Amino acid sequence: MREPMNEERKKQMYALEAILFAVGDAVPLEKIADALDIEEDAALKLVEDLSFSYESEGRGIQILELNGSYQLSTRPEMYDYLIKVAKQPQHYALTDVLLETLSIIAYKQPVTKAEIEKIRGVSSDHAVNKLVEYELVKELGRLNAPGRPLLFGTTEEFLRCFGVSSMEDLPLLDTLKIEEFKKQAEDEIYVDIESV
Amino acid sequence: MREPMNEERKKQMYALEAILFAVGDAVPLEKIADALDIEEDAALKLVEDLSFSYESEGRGIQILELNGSYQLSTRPEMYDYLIKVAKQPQHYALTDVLLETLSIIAYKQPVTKAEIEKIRGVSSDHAVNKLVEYELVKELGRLNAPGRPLLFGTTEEFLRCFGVSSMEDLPLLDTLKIEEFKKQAEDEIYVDIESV
Amino acid sequence: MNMQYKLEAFEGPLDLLLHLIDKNKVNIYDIPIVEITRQYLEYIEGVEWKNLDSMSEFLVMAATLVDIKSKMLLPAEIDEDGEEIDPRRELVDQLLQYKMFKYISFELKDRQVDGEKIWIKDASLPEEVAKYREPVDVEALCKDVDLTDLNRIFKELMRRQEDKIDTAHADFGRIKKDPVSVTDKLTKLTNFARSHKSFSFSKMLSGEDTKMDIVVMFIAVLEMVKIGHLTVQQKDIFGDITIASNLYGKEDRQTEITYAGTYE
Repeated sequence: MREPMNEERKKQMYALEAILFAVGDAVPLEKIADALDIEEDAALKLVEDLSFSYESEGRGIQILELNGSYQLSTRPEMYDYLIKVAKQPQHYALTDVLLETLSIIAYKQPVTKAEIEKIRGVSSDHAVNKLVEYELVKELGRLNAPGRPLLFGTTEEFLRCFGVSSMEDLPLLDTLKIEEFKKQAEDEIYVDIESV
Repeated sequence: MREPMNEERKKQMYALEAILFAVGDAVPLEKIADALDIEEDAALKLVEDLSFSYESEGRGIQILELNGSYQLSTRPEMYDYLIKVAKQPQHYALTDVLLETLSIIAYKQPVTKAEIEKIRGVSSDHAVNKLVEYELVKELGRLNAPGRPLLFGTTEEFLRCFGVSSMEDLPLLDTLKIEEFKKQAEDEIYVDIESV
Repeated sequence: MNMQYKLEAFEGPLDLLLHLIDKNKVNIYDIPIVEITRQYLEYIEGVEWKNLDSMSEFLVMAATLVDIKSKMLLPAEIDEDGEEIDPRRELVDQLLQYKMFKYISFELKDRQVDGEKIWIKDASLPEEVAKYREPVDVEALCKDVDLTDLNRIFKELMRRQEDKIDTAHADFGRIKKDPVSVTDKLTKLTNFARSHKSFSFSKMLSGEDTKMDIVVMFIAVLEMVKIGHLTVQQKDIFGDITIASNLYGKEDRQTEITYAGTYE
């Protein structure tokens, strides 16, 4: 049950709305708390309440969570109305090669081109450059190793494009899934042995 | 009295919200009606209803009307919060250049920029302007000379910060002035001797 | 063997290997290396290579496979734990990892669809907010300096200023700057060269009174030598320079030259 909201909290919640609206970009929770002069956990509670009120009323806007930052966007359900008036936000067609490279960067970040190439078994210069151009991937700095190679990681744009709030939200590749993969392979062996 | 809103109208109203959000700029009523597939007067009614709901709830956003076009914006009451989020952390510091300039103004006031530049040997425009911005220095008027250059002096803020109650409290410095003092003193002695 | 697939169908050697393993329905942990290597080599031999980089990537894998194949024939190596090292192990790990990322990339592809349906907006800070500047905290600004510092700085400045006044030469007036341009000298030289077939450099200098005039005239002579309008000859060191004119008798505009730089 949600507690009834007092005037003060309501005012803060709508101040939060104004902040998210005006900034446009994702706003870190810390900055929200600072602007409203409240603690971060109270700020988080406000974000959740505002988000809940948008959802329960079926509003046209929603709050995205991106790595501990929050951003207003339209709700996906509004897409059909929007394409009639607004210019579609630019989206790039990602080929299999780009998706493969992007997956590696997403899970292995910070990662060098050499590491990506080792996993893919092919040169990945072009793919990485394209992803940087699409702003899905960015340079994170340089590895303290011979040649000081560049390190790459994913951007906020990446999280937004794939509807992911944080890296933990990404599909699998946790250790459990890896185990599952291995087990599958082993099962196949087992079957093979039995079938012999 | 406002009539209770049925589901269909509510959906349209929030689609309108999404449209205004996504377009960003002012949207002509005609375009709104078109996107929602309703008549213009029905669209106007929707705009009014959404606007009314924003206002009555004291929300962070509002609808502005501009020549028959409509646009979302933050409510002016929210500006204080926005300032807190948007403000750039300013780095104020008294650099060596500023201190040099400040010392000249403090000890030579009222002084023109030209005089300051003569002592420092370099253009001091920027430094003087910064000190004025920092409220340590202010314009005192104009010198009655060709070009009527501005005269600068220190402010009360300056006195307060440096713990000086008045300009006489500034320690003497000018070696020339000290010489002058000595000479005066000697003259007096001489007079004294003669008078004996 | 049926070569119905093209190289483009595979993103790289790992992709091709996974395909072969899948097609032969063999276990990834127990790759029949002889057979898979044979098929792999057969495949890359049948491809018409258009891209050298791509070809070398496939060839590196071929070498790896052949290497593993030969190691499989030798007695197994033993690792620190006394276990036999399977020569295929590294390749298997690599294949598994690659397979996993391929799987993830499909997952990502599915998710991408949702992301395309939302709009975000640009910043729209009201002008009053954008223009706002934080007031200066004067006290914090001055907290590290006091009057003594200010005094020291001022004294230092005054001392530096005194040092700058060189009393021994203070009475000399400012040095007058005489603008001397190469273009002027070139014009003079060109006109002279049109009416004189041969002349000496020292003759050219009569009427040039400052050192700068002489230097610039010499530069003008060099400039004209460079473009072939004059030729010079000097018989002895420090002797007079004899100038022969190639412009003698010519009046046309083509002989006019301009010089971009100045020595003013």
